Amino acid sequence: MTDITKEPENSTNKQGYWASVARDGKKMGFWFILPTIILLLFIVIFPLFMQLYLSVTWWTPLEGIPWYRAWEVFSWGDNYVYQFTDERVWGALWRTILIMVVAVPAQFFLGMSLAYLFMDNFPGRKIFYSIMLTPMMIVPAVVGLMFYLLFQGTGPINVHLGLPTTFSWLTDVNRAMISVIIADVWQWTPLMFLILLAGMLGVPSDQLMAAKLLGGSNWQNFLKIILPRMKAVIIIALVLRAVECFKIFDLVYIMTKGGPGVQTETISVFLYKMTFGEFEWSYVAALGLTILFVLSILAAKGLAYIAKKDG
Amino acid sequence: MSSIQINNVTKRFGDFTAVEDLSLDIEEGEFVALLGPSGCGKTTTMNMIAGIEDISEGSILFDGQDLSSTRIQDRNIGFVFQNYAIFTHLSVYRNLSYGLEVKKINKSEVDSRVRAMADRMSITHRLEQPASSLSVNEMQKLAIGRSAIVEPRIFLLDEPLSNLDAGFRAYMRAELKVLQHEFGQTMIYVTHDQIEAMSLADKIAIIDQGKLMQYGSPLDIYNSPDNRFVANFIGSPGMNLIDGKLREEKSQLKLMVHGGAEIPLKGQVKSNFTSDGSVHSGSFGIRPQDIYFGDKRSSNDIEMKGIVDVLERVGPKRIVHLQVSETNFIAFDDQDQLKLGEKVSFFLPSEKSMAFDEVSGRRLGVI
Amino acid sequence: MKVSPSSLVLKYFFVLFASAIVLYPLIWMVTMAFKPYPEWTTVAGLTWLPKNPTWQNFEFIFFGEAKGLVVSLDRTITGPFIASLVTSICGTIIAVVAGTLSSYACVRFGLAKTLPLSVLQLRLFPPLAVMIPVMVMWAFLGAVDTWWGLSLIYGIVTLPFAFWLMKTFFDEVPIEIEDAARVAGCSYWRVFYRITLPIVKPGLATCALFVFILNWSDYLLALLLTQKDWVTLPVYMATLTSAMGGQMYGMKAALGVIAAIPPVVFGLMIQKHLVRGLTFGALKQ
Amino acid sequence: MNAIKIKNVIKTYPEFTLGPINLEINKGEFFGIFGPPSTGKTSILKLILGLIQPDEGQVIIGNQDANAMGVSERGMSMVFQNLALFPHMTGRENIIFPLKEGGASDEEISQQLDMVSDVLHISHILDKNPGQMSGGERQRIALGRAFAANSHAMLLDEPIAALDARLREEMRVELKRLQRENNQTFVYVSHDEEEVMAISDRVAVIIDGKIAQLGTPDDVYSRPNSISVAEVIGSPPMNFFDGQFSDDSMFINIKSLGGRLPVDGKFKQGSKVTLGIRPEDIWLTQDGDKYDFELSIISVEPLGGYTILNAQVGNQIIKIRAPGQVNLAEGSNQKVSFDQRRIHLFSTKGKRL
Repeated sequence: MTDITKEPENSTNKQGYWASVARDGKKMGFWFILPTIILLLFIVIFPLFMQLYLSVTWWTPLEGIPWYRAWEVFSWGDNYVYQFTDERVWGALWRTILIMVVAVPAQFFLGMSLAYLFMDNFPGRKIFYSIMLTPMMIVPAVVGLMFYLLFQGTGPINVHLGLPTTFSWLTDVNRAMISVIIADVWQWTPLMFLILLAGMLGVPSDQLMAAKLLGGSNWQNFLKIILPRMKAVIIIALVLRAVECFKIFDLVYIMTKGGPGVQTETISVFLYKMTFGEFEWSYVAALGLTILFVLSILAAKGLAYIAKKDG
Repeated sequence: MSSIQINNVTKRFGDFTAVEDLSLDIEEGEFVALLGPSGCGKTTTMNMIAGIEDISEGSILFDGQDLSSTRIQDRNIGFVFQNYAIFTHLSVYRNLSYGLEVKKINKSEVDSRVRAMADRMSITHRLEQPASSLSVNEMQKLAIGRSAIVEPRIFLLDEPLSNLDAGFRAYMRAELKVLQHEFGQTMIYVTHDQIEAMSLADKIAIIDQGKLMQYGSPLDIYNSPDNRFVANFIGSPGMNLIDGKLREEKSQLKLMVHGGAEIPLKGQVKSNFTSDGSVHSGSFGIRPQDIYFGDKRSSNDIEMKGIVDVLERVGPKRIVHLQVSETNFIAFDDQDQLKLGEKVSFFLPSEKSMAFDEVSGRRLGVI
Repeated sequence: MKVSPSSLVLKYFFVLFASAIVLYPLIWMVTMAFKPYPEWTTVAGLTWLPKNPTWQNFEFIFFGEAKGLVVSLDRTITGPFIASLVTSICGTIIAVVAGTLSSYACVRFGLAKTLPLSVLQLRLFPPLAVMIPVMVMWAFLGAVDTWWGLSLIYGIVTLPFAFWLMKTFFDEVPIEIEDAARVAGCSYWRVFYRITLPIVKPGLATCALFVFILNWSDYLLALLLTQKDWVTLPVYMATLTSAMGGQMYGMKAALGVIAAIPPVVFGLMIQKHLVRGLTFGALKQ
Repeated sequence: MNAIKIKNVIKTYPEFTLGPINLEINKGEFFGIFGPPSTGKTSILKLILGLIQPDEGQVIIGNQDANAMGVSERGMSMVFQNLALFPHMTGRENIIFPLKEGGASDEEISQQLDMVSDVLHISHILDKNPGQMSGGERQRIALGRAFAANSHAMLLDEPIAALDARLREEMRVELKRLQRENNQTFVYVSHDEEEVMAISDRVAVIIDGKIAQLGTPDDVYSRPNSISVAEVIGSPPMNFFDGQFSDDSMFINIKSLGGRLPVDGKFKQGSKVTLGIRPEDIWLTQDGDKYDFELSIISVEPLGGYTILNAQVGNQIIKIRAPGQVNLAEGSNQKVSFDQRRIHLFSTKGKRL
């Protein structure tokens, strides 16, 4: 009969607390989960209250008042009221949404087409697949740099399009946004492609073959079999990308710094400028909370979908 | 409905030969089972017939017509997949109508044909429900109906019963047979289960390692297997196959088995072994059903003595494992009288014993 | 199944076209890194392959000066490179250790049922919207511009990925294997340590590489939480300008190449699991 | 102290309830647990092992209440359905793992290893990883790991389900020999009735989380105590007919067959009854037996050693298992009679009369 006393690892501190943890699943689970809980408390719960606190003051790090004494410059809900009338906020929001409605569908259609091309095997598929994935693995800041180089007046794009070197992209009121969107599409189409391809390959191959044997053309089968079955995957992909649009920063900031003027100033870039350009920290805190609130509601449905899929 | 001629078909995947020089003639309206252990090439063969895989060498003719350059969509082949490949995101109705819809047949005709087929498959009451809600047996009916509705030239079934539990399988077997009669279709049925193949098919093609081992009616294959592989594969419990060396001692030809057992050869089986003078080692085959106890029934029957080692109840009977030296004979305890550990005499009827060449596996003494 | 030659030609046409678009910016940057000053722009004509390939740009960023260049650099790549490496690795360790332990507890002991979703929510929000209190706290703790301050925030921010990725790997270990070990006399800890952990070792490696890529790719957090000593590669790259105000395209490209290499290499190594990582395990390939 | 005893054990799951289970497994017994898929068979093994705790009742191992014992203190070994081999260890490491964890000496370990690899013929695969082994080889390693542990009892959960038919027949006999030679207690779970019936000394038939019948295989086969047991034991399954006792209770009238069968009284007159007969107990007869029926044969399944005949009666299909090879045209009529010693009578509630 197996005897615990013989268990070599535990023989020295058999009576100790840790030995009892090792033999009790619940106790061990508690210790396993503790670091994560502490980190979460540290970064979520406590800061959330602090942000709430700061958002109802005029506090800024420039004036030398420690943050815990921010109540001295209590502002009630002025920050919250002001943000709704702030044209820069609405402008940034509008530009963020513009990127979302242009870039995300573009990524979706390009990604879907690419995924369809990669659905069956063909010689060289592995190599091309790796090439297709490369953009999303490149550091976003470096992608920003790459397109910064490409879109210079003296860069290759103008040469290829037969435009003069005076034709500017990044410093032009209209074209700056186009440049940013092109860069974003370039970097994140691969992610769409990757997710959609996984979803497409998840359609049982025998069902596709059955549809073919029943006489359905490739296009009919795509519309009636593949697409409906990919519903969940498509939602996941779109939600992921749409949420990421609110985070776009590196690319834009490196390519245009939000300029010219505020022409490419997205929500994130605006927040950054308010943080480090203007040091309006309490205002940023209020705005951040509002964004948090809105985004939570918007993404709740999509997330619930993902969670349901995950069990 | 059409006949199928498979002529010297070979299929290679890289260096691996999945099917080698396989030829089969399947007549119009026939029900043929492709039977073999997993990985033997039977599914590949069927996929080549359907056009899912292309053929490396040889040809497959449907009523004399080669379809290899026809698109898979236009081949008009009914295919029932192992897990039925039901479109689970569609309703039962839309599953049935899919093959008609894509051909742009007008709605009222689609509707009447779908309803007729649903009726025949007795799933009418399920028509509007999502296909994912069906039970396994309804799914199977739906899969068959979905293929049948486009009136394919042939029907291919890939292990359609393997997902069912044992009791239900027995019923589905009977039902499939009725359906086949009703459709009168040429059907090819892939299975690894010999009981399914025996009970359903008009003819069985036994395949092993990509090669055709035997092609014939179920009872032909059971009663006169061409080679050792078929003899071992068909029958439950399996045939006793005892390998040994042929020795003549005191003018008595014996099969000397490793471990000390000896089988004295007499009568028919003896002449089978000696029919090809070059054979020195062979396999002696006898089906468990043919071994008997009690009194010797014919002078040529071979008497053996063994110890009752294991008794197993299998269905209505008990299977007995008889130990002779290190050799094990399986027989049926038809009298229900044997006791564990007891030493008994048993008889191997010479007429029903078979002889195989141990090297090539070829059956000896039969032309 | 036979594919008709015409459709295959069409497929290759599209695939090659897409590859060309993907490679276009990359090639421009990579070749730029090896071009001397006169070839940086298209003023003297467009050059794809450098006419006079040179290591000048790399030399410059590593040593602060290079032959034939009048400008010099007061700060070379060495510091930022080490900063990136140290903080990415430490952040990865924090995320992977915490994520592995807690996801195991969730999967096996059914603890903290709401944890998976709350961890996921953490990833949802634009970091800039929630960074104010973090910056205040970091300043308060003296963590700004320290290796541990940046590592800590990296660890926390990538924890959700580590958690979900490891969760999917633990989900794949049949509970019977652990039961078998328990029947053999193992305590829970020994089951985890001797059986489960070795089994998910490939998953653990994947997870670590994945999290490392995310940390290495960060620009924003380093921008917010470092000033000088622990500035990371992307921040350094973005701020690199010459003393004379010229656009140092070649040097920036060289830096970009160096910053881009590790994630691309690691990313291709874990290709198979990228989908589950990026979709928090909702999808697998 | 070797017997396993399960007393009034109940375990409730969201979807179904297991129990109450009462079982006594004797020392050295080969005890089979049979039931259709997902009826709680595996849960019984897990209860014995202590991997799950009963909501009510007791598991007694030896003479001790096991509810207080840890998993490893129970001295059981188990072969899991999915084998649960440790994929990162070689065959050898897998087998000696329980011994090492139990703190056995090197000498003891190598002795056990030799014994096991000898019995199971696995010495050639000991250095392979499970990933490189065939299904049958993995099977043997899993058995070896359970054997080597030198436990009081072996619990086996569908241990050979994944193997192909021929190998399964062989492994079955081998298991039986192993058990007999070591005189160990085996608890064997399977959903394959042929397998359980062939191998076990006693069988518990589990249906819907309860023990429907407990007895020797012969007993369960020839005297099923309810319709539900009769339905799941035997392949092809038993045929059932609705009938009614005649007024003198000397006959059962079977409407669907249009005939009657004699019974030896003692039943309630005129009451309804379900008559069951196994396919092999229906005989084909040539000339008029006194109680024969004429059936129309709709299909013939020649299986070599025996033949299955499907006959249509009303909307019911009756299966007949005839010995040998029967030559009958499909669609022909055939006279049959029932083996009257082997008819099974069940009340309308499904209990054996």
